[in-house]
Formats: sequence, C-alpha cells, structure tokens
Amino acid sequence: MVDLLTIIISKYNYWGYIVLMMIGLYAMIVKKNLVKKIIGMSIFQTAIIFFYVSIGMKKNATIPIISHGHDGGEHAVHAVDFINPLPHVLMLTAIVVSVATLGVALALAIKVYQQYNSLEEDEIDSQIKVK
Amino acid sequence: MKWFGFIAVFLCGSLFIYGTVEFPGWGDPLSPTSTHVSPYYIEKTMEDTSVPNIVTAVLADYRGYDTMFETAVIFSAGIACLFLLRQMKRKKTDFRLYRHTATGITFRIEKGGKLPPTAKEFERIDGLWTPYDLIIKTTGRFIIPFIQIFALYVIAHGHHSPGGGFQGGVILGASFVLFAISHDLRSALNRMSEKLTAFFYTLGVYIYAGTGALCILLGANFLDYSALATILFVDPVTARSHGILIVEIGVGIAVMAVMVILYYNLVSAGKFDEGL
Amino acid sequence: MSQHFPAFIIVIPLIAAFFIFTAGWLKRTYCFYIAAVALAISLFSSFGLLLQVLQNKVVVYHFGGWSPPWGIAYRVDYLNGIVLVVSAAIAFLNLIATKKSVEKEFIERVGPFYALYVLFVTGTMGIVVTGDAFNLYVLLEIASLTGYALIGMGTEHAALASLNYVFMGTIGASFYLLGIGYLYIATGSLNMFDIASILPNIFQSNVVLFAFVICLTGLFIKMALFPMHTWLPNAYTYSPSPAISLIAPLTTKVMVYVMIRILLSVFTPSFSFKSMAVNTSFVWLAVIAIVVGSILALSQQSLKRMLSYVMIAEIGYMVGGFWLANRAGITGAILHIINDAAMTLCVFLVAGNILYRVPGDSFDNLKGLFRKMPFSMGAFVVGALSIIGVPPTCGFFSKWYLITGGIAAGHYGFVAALLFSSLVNVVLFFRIFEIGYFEPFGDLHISGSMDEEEKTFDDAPLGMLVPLMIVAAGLIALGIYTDTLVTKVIQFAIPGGIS
Amino acid sequence: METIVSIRPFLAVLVSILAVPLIVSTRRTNFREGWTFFAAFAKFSIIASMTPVILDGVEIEYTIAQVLPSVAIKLKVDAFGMLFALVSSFLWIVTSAYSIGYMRRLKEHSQTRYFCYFALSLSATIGVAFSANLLTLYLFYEMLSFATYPLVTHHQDMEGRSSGRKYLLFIVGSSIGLVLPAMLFIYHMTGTLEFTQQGFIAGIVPPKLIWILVLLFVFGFAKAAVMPFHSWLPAAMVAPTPVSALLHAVAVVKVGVFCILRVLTGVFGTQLLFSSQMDTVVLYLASFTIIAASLVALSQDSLKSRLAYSTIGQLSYIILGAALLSPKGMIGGMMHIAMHAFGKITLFFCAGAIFVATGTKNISQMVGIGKRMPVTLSCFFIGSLSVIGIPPGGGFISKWYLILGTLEADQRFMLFILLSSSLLNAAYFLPIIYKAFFCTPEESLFENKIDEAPPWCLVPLTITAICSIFLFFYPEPFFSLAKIVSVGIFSGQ
Repeated sequence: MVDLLTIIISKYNYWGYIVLMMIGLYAMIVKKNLVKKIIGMSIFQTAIIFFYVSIGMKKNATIPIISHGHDGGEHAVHAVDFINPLPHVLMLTAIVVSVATLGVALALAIKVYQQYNSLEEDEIDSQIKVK
Repeated sequence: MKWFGFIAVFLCGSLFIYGTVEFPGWGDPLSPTSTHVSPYYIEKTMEDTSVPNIVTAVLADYRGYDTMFETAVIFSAGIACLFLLRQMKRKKTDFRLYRHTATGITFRIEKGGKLPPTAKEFERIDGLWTPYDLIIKTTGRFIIPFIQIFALYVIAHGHHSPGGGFQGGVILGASFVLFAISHDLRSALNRMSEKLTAFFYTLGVYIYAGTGALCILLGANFLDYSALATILFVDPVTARSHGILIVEIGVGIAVMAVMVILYYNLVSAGKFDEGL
Repeated sequence: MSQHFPAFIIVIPLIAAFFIFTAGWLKRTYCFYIAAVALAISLFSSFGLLLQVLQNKVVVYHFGGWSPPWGIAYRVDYLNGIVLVVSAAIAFLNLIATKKSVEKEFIERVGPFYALYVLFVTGTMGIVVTGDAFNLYVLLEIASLTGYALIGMGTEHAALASLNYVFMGTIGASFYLLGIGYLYIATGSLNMFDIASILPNIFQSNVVLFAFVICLTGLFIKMALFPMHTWLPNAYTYSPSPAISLIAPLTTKVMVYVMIRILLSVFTPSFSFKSMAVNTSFVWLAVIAIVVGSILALSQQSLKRMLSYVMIAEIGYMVGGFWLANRAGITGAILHIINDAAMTLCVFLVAGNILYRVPGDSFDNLKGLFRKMPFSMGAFVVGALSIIGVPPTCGFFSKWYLITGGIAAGHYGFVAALLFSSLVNVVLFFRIFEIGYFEPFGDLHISGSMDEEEKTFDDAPLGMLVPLMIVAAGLIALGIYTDTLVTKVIQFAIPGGIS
Repeated sequence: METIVSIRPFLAVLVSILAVPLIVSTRRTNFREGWTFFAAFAKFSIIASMTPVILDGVEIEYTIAQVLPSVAIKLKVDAFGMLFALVSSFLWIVTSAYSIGYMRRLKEHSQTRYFCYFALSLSATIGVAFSANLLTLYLFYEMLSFATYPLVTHHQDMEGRSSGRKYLLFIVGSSIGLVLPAMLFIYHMTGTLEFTQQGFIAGIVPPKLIWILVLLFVFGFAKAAVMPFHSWLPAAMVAPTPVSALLHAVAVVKVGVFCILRVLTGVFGTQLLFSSQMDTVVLYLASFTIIAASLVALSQDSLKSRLAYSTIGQLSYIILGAALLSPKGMIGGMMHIAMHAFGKITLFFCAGAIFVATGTKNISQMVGIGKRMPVTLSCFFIGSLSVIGIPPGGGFISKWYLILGTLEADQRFMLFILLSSSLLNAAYFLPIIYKAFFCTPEESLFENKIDEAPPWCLVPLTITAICSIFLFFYPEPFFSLAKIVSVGIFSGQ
C-alpha cells in the first residue's frame, strides 16, 4: 500500500498525461462531429507535449537559462542546477507540428462543410449513401 | 459505440498507467534523461555558443536542423491551407456595395453603374459587412503596437530570456490577427496583403535554409554557424551566437506570416472577402 | 562537394520548394522546371551516396558540425542507401510523368502543388536518411501534412477521406512520438545508434517494452497494416492522380522501412526477435492483412480503390516477411519495399493516364482501353504481372525470397497466404484486362477494319508515356538485377546475427 | 558431358521477340507477314545450326542473368530441348504461311496483334525447350501462358472471354498454386534448381515429400492436360485454327509435357522415381487420361473438339513413355513429341481449311466433303494414320518404341492400354474420312465440284502431311536426338 502510494506520488505527472491523452482518444473515437474530433486530436497531441515537458523536470533545479551568462563563464555551470532543456526544445517543435496539423485539419473541415453543408459524420454518411 | 469507445480507451489507459510503473520518479535528477545527453548542453552551451538561454541554443544550433524542418512544417501548413482553400476565381456578383466613410451611408450599385466622382470617400464593403465597433477598433489600434513591440523583444531577446523566433513570431502574428478581428478582413488585407504574407513566409524560411546553405558554401557542414565567422568578422563562438539570432529572425518572420495566412484562409474559407 | 550529399538530398528540394512557391506567384511555368532540377539533383546525390556507401559502408553527416548524440546526424548505410535511391527516382519520374496531368487538374494551383510535392519528397527522403529518432518524427509530419493537403484536393469525397487520414495519421505519428519519448526516458538519448548502444543494458525494463509496443502500433497505423488500414482506401481512391502516384509508392513503403530501421538498428534484433511467439503472431497479423486485403480487393468496382486494397495486402507481405526473422524473409521484405514502390508507381501512373483520357476509373469506364490506350495498358500489364509475381518482373523475386523465408521459418500459413494473394491478383488484374480487352462487345469481323483501329487510338500524351515506359522497363530490369541488388547491397543491410 | 558457351540459344529465343516491334511498326500487311517469315526462318536456321553440335553429344550453355544466389536465368541446349525446339520452330514457318491464308480469307480483325503474340509465344516455347533450370523453365512457361491468352481470346466475344477465363484459371492457377510452391520448396531444401542428368534431389528431400512434389508438378504443368486438369484445352479451341494448330497441338501442350518430362528426369531422376514407386502413379494417371480422353473424343461432334480430346490422350502417351523408365519407352515418348506434332498439326490445318472453305465445324456436316476437298481430306487421312500409329504414318515409329518400352519395363497392362487406345483413335478418326469420301450422292452435303481452301492454307498442310510420311521412312535427326537423351538418362543404370 505504501509502495503504491509512493508510486502514485512520484508518478502522478505521467498519470495526468495519460488521462488527458485518453480524453483526446475518446473524443476521436466516439464523437461524430468532425470539429469535436479535431479538438480531440488537439488534446491528444497536447497530452504528449505535457508528457515530454514533464520528463524535463528536475528537482531543485531552475529554468535552463544561465543567469550569470554575461560574466563570461567565470562560474562553473553544474548540470544538476538546471532542468533538462532538451524536452522543451523538442516540444517547441511538436507544438508547431500540432498547430500545423490543426490548421490543415481545419482547412479540410471547411472543405468538408462546403461540400456537404454539415460536419456531423452521420449526416455526411447518409448523403454519401444517397448518391 | 460510446461504450465500446470508453472501454477501449479505459483499457488502453490502464495499460499505459501500468507502463509508468518502472518510470523514474518525477523530477528525479538521476534519471537517464537528466544524466545522459542533457548535461552536456547545460555545461557546454556557454563555451560553444555563448548563448545563456540553453533552450535557444539547443533549438537553433545543436538541433538546428530539427528547427529548420519545424519551419518547413509550418511553411507546408501555410501552403497546404492555401492549396486547399484558396479560391482563385471569385464569383462576380451583380451589384457592389459601397459605404460613404464620413456618414456611414451604404450604396448599392448595380452592374455597370459608376461611383460618384468623389470616389475616395467611399469604401467597398460586402453583403455581410457590419460597421466597425468604435470601442473595439480603438482598443485594438491602441494595443497592437505594444503587442508588436513585445513580439520583437521576444524574438530579439531569445538569447537571454525565455523567448525566441517561434514565440515572438506567434505574438507578432497575433497582432495582425487582432487587427483583422477588430477591423475586418478587407482592411487587414489592405495593410498586409496576401502576396506580402506569402513573401514573408518564404523570406523566413529562405533566411533559415539560406544560412545553412551559406555554411556549406563557406566550407563547413550544413547549419554549422561557426563558418560564418569569416564573413561576420568575429570568433566562431560569437558567430554561432549571431547565427542563432539570424535564424531566429527568419523563424519569427515565417511563423508570423503563416499565422496570418492561416487565419486569412480559415476565416474566409479561402474567399478573402468578408471573414469575421 | 560530395561529402555534402546527405544534406543536398534533403536541403535542395526544401529550398526549391520555397522557390517554387515564389515562382507560383510570378510565372507558373517555372514551377515544374525548378522542381525537376531540384529532384534531379536529389536523385544524383542519392546515387552518389549509394556509391559512397558501397565503398565505405557507412556515410555520416553531422548537421551544424555537432557530433551525435548532441547534434543531429544523418547516417546512410546499405539499408537506407538503396531505399533513398528508389524514393528519389520515383519522385523524379513521377514528377516528369504527371506534368500534363498537373497542368490539367491544378491550372491555378501549380505553384502550391509543386511546392507541396517537393516538400513531400523532402519529408520522405528525410525519413529515410535520418539517424535521429525525433528528427524522423518532424520529417514524418512534413510528409504527412503535405500528403493530407495533396489528397484533400482530389475528387468526390476527397476532403472527408483526407480528414480521416489526418486523424489516423496523427494518432499514428503521435504514438511514434510517444514511443520515442519512452525510449528517451529509458536512455536519455534521441540518436538511434546511441539508443541502440544503451538499450542492451536495460532490455528487461518495462519501459523499453512499452516503447517497443507503442512505436510499433504507431508505425502500423501509418503503414496501414490491417486492421489499421481504414484510412487508406478512401484517401487513395479520391486523391488527385498526379499526387497519388507519388504518395502511394512512397508513404507506406517508407513506413515499412522505418519499422525495419527502428527494429533492427534501435531495438536490435536480439530484442525485437527474442521471442518466437511474438514474431509468429505478427506474421499471422500479416497473413490476415494479406488475405483480407486480397478479398476486399475482389469486391471493388473501381481501379484505384482496387489497387489500394492490393496495396494493403502488399503491406502484409513486407511486414510478414520481416517478422519471419530470418535472412531470406528480411531480404524479401527489403527487396519488396523497393519492388513494390516501383510496381505501385507503375500501376498508379497508368491509373493517372487513364483518368487523363477517361472521365472516371470505375470498371465501366475501362471498356475498350486496350484499343484506345495500348501503351498505357501495356505498361499496366507489366505492372500487373509484377504484382502477380511473374518472372522476370521484379515482383516475382521479392515474392521468391519471402516464400523461401516462410518455408525456412516453417511458417506455411504465410506461404499459403502469399500464393493465395498471387492467385487473387491474377483474378483481379485479368478482370480488368478482360474489360479493357473484350468490352464493348461487338462483331469485330464486320466492323473491325484496320482504319478504325487507328481512329480510336487516343493514348496519353508522349510526356506521360515515356516515363511510364521507363518505369515499366525498370520493373523488368529490377527483376533481372535482383541478385546484384541482393549480393551488393541488401545482404549487408541485415545485421550479422540473423541466419 | 562436354559443354560450350555460345549466345546462339539466346538468339534463338530472342529473334521472335525482336520481331515484335517490327511487326507492330509495319503498316503494310505484306511486310508485316514478311517479318514474321523472316523471324521464323531465322529462328529455325539458328536452331538447326546447333543441331550438329548437339548430335555430337555436346551441350551449349548461355547465362542471361544471375537473378538469385545460386540460380541464374540460363539456357542450355541438350538433345531433348533440341528435339522439341526443332519441331516447334520448323512448324512455326509452316504455320505462318497457313495463318496468312486463314486470317486473310476470313478477314479477321487485329491481325497485327495476332502475329505479335504468335511470335512471343514461339519465343517462350523455345525458351522452355532450352531452359537450364527450373526457374528459367517457369519463367518461359508463364510467359507462354500470358502470350497465348490474347490468341485464345482472339475473337473478343463472350465465348472467347469465358474460354480465356478457363484457360487462365487452369494454366496460371495451377502454375502459381502448384508449381511455384513445389519449386520453392525444392530450392529451399537443395539450394539449387539446375537440371542434371540424374536428378538432384535424391537423398535430400524426404521420401514422403517426393510423392507430393511429383503430383504437384504433374498436375501443376496443366498445359500437359493430364486429367482432371484438361478441360482448358477443348475450351481453348475457340481460338483461330492456326493457333489451335501450332499452340494447342504443338507448342503449348508439348511445353506442358516437356516440362513434366524435364522435371521428372532432371529434378527427380529415374532412380528416385523408381525407388519411390512414383513411376507407377504417373503411369496410371497417364493411362487413365489416355483412355478417358479417347472415349470422350468419340462423342465429340465438333471437329476441333474431337482433335482436342485426341490431343489430350496423345499427350499422355509421352508422359507414359517417360514414366515407363525404360530406354526404349523414353525414346518412344520423345519421338512421339515430334511425330504427334506433325500428325496433329496436319489434322488441325485440315480442320481450319475445311472451315475456311465451307464454314463447317461439325463432323456430322462433313459427309461427302472429300469430293469437294480431296487434297485436304487426303492429308487428313495421312495425319490420322500418323496419330493412330499405322504405317506409313510417322506415329507408328513412336508407338512402336512405346510398346517396346512397355515390354522392356514389363508393364503388360500398359501395353494393353496402348493398343486399345490405338483402336479408339482409329474409331474416332476413320469414320470421318470414310464418310467424307465414301458416301452416296444422296447423302453428300456438298456438290461434286473441287473447291479447295486458298493455296496459302493448302500448301502448308500438304507439307506437314508429307513430312509425316517422310518421318516414317527417315526419322532422323529426331531419332538420334531421342537416343542421346535416353542414353544420357539411363547410362547410370
């Protein structure tokens, strides 16, 4: 029991991302509205971004900006004092990617709407079947 | 379907949670992530690039190649939207609407009709046109310069504080979007036309990829900014710092322009006429 | 300059994409030529790289001058060297072959189209050449995004199909990203070969297992392995023909390459193939994919849709061959990546040619095509024979390796599935031949004089036919040079431990 | 065995492929057919030029491409391949001439396509004859299947379509479904596919599997039309008669038989067949086919169908000859390839000539036709004699050796089969001729006036008929070739 508790305490960040990711996945699987699906997709991607960012966390460390950088490097820099910069870098990229995907998805959704006058999958399906 | 989806997602989630059991604890300084590659960045960045903001240094230099493709991603998203939505041929309507700027009176001119001689006092509007809201318009005008200044600061100060090309670019883009929202799309297009936007976002990526290509021409590997030292007349480390700045500016321009073009396209469904 | 080839392959098309986009606003006719020059340089560089690889085994290129694992490095070895050449060649040939059709379908969007085209190629080639797991994700997204856009401009329900592709593709790519995240947690590194050097110490870790499963799931979705294939048929059916003859040969095949790369180079065979039970169940999955793909293909009524289902079956070939976990099987899988890419290009180019002349690609529209478009259909026959697996076309030889792999592994289900699929392919393609050849029925003895034959001749323009003929000839050449390919390149691409 | 490397076999294969673009690009019909003749003569002379070498007991090899680690696409000319290649390339010349008469007279459409695919089929046939290994054999076998499809379905009507389907289903289905796995399995077990004199799988493949493999090959090469894989052949008779004549009496079906013989001797080896008792199984399969096909032929009214069923039966003679595993039987089988080819092609030519001249396909409507077309029907008689095996038909020699073979192998039952089949052959051929010539004027359906088919048809069929008789008196070089084969195979015993 105590073990379980320590696991939960030390890993709740991952649990958070999993819950978020599953919400996104649920929306993508179950929802019939295309925009809701797109929202789900966005949540899904954001969850992964959270996951990465939380990997970068380091206890008792500060943001990865060397504040005394202007001194010309007189003070030694210790890795333990700064959190891991790499996940942040990666996630900047991932954020951009998710924005780009979102943009394209929305553009497609607009095209779909122009074509079928609807964003509900059921209605679109029935239109396709009629044709 | 709902229940099936829920059960599937629940099972998947529990599996994932089970998977976290062997993860290192949150913020564990001894985890592999904190001990393998990242310490090098933290300890060497100042030496290598003299950029205090490690994230910026890693973003634009160590993993600069990723970032170039990040720009390319946003560039392709811009083109993709344009490609998908932009309607090149506009339907010509039988009438045009004009509004007298001073009085706010709207005219409807049938096909073949001509404007009164004092044409400069009129502006063309759409069927869905709504008058500007004075408060929003003024507030927008008031805020936008500050946003833009801040954006430029964020781009330029990315070396020393949180910020950089992406963040600054997005903020800069937001200022144009705000302008388009507070006024209307047509006046935004007057300020920042589609071609200008396209020019900007190609310029942005040109700057980035061009810098990289320049490095090849100067005899180093692609994106090895230290090669720029010979033409910037500084030592290689400072050259890296300058190189990072150059590409960050490129990124900023590109991101700004893509944000604007995405907005233009999405909001008017590619017609570029009315919008929000 | 030759040391910069790895950069050229990717960067030249990338920069060209920007130029093309600019040219789209200034003078539209330039777009094509810029794209052609860029892809030609890319093709040339990849050839150069392959030659370098044949000499030095591995070519490494450090971007920004930073050595891995700190910077991003491209690493070209036998495996991706050959895939690279094939992808570059396909992209180039397809560009030339579809010029007319692009002019017809996207009169006003030539600039954006070619920009997206070249960016897609950039992304795909980048995926093949990169040695950094995260960089692969970014490039994957470039390839996917441009792919969504290109498909979305198609006919009928293209936008909806493309949107569904966006959903599935994003889930797939995100799973891959998540898997890389798990690997990053376990190892702290993103470079594939650095990860591979750390992993053996922590093989028993749960995290690595999860990374493995998640990565693989993501890749399976991306490569449309049954039952994650649902996005593919619609997306490929409705997409514009010049785009699909690029996307269909490259996307799924490159994803299979990624799977092979990740499993062989990152997880290493000793982890990937450690349990026979897992291998066998993956092969069974592939068997189901082959059988279901083939059967579903039988029930289709339009050419492109049928070909999409055939492709789903072909994915099964490669995945199954790889998971046979023996030398013949993996050789077959790698060979089939190359061959299938070429075959798919051939048949989809023909579909494009047909759509250039005929209003639709449903079977009703194919009547009398042998008379009308003999050259295109001739190439189609070669492509079809290759897909069926008739010597000396290349499809036969990869099938040969796959089946010998299956026999060697004692997996007769896979062997049976391959034979079954070949037979189904005979039915599929000869049904089309029959329609093109026999219908419309009429008394040819009375009406069929020589003059009339010439009158109905209406094949695609020469600019579309010549590249198609090159591709068709390439299918046979690939078949005849199979052994050279295997002994000079592919056998070195497989790690030594696999017998 | 001495071997020399020469490009000649490859040229022999290639020459008709190279003729295809020439045929396609030529607009004038005379030139187009000129090219066909040119290719046919070139092919025959290349092949004939190799004959003396082969008769000296030398083999000619040529490797086209190395495609798999230990298997190449490779040609090798030996006596057996030579025998088959000589027959088919010579008959191509004759058939080309016949085709011109037939196609022009009937004003068939798409003649260019017809001549192209004919040339392609011949390339494939010669390729099969000269294959040095199983892979090459398979390659040309499939090439032949696909090249003959447009010929079978030449009329492009509903009937052609359904026959085409049946044709492909049997031929391609069995080759992919049965031969390919068997071949792959052998490759997996032995790592080679090269034909040898005594077979190469003895001792490597477990005896139980030999059973399955032999059956896979015998049925898989469905072109040999071993029952129950025979029904494509009658269906394929919708093709124009020259196609039926050359392909479905000589090239295609003989390719099937040739493949079976080649595999039985070159892959399994006579020793292995004998020790695993597979020879008996094949013998009974063949004898069943012989009797059943002859019985069915009796009931056919369409002349071409009757000939088709006759062919099915005669093909199994060849298989039977090989399966006797005796030197004389082998000679008989090999000789029958040549003898039956000349006899049967004459019969088909006659059937075509009758159709061209009168439009009649059915036997019941041929009463009294001998008075109208005496030359054709005389040739038909000669062809029948050869196929039945009555002197002076060439078929007598091959049947003679087959019978000697049964005695040598001590297979009395097979002797009985052969004899009774000959009786059946006589029963389904001779009445046709009898009714054609000897009927009362009232019964006759034709006027008593000579009106033969055009000379382009008539001359070729006369040539083949004369050859048929000629071969009885002078069976060289086929006899020597068959003997070399037989000696090569049985010298080890």
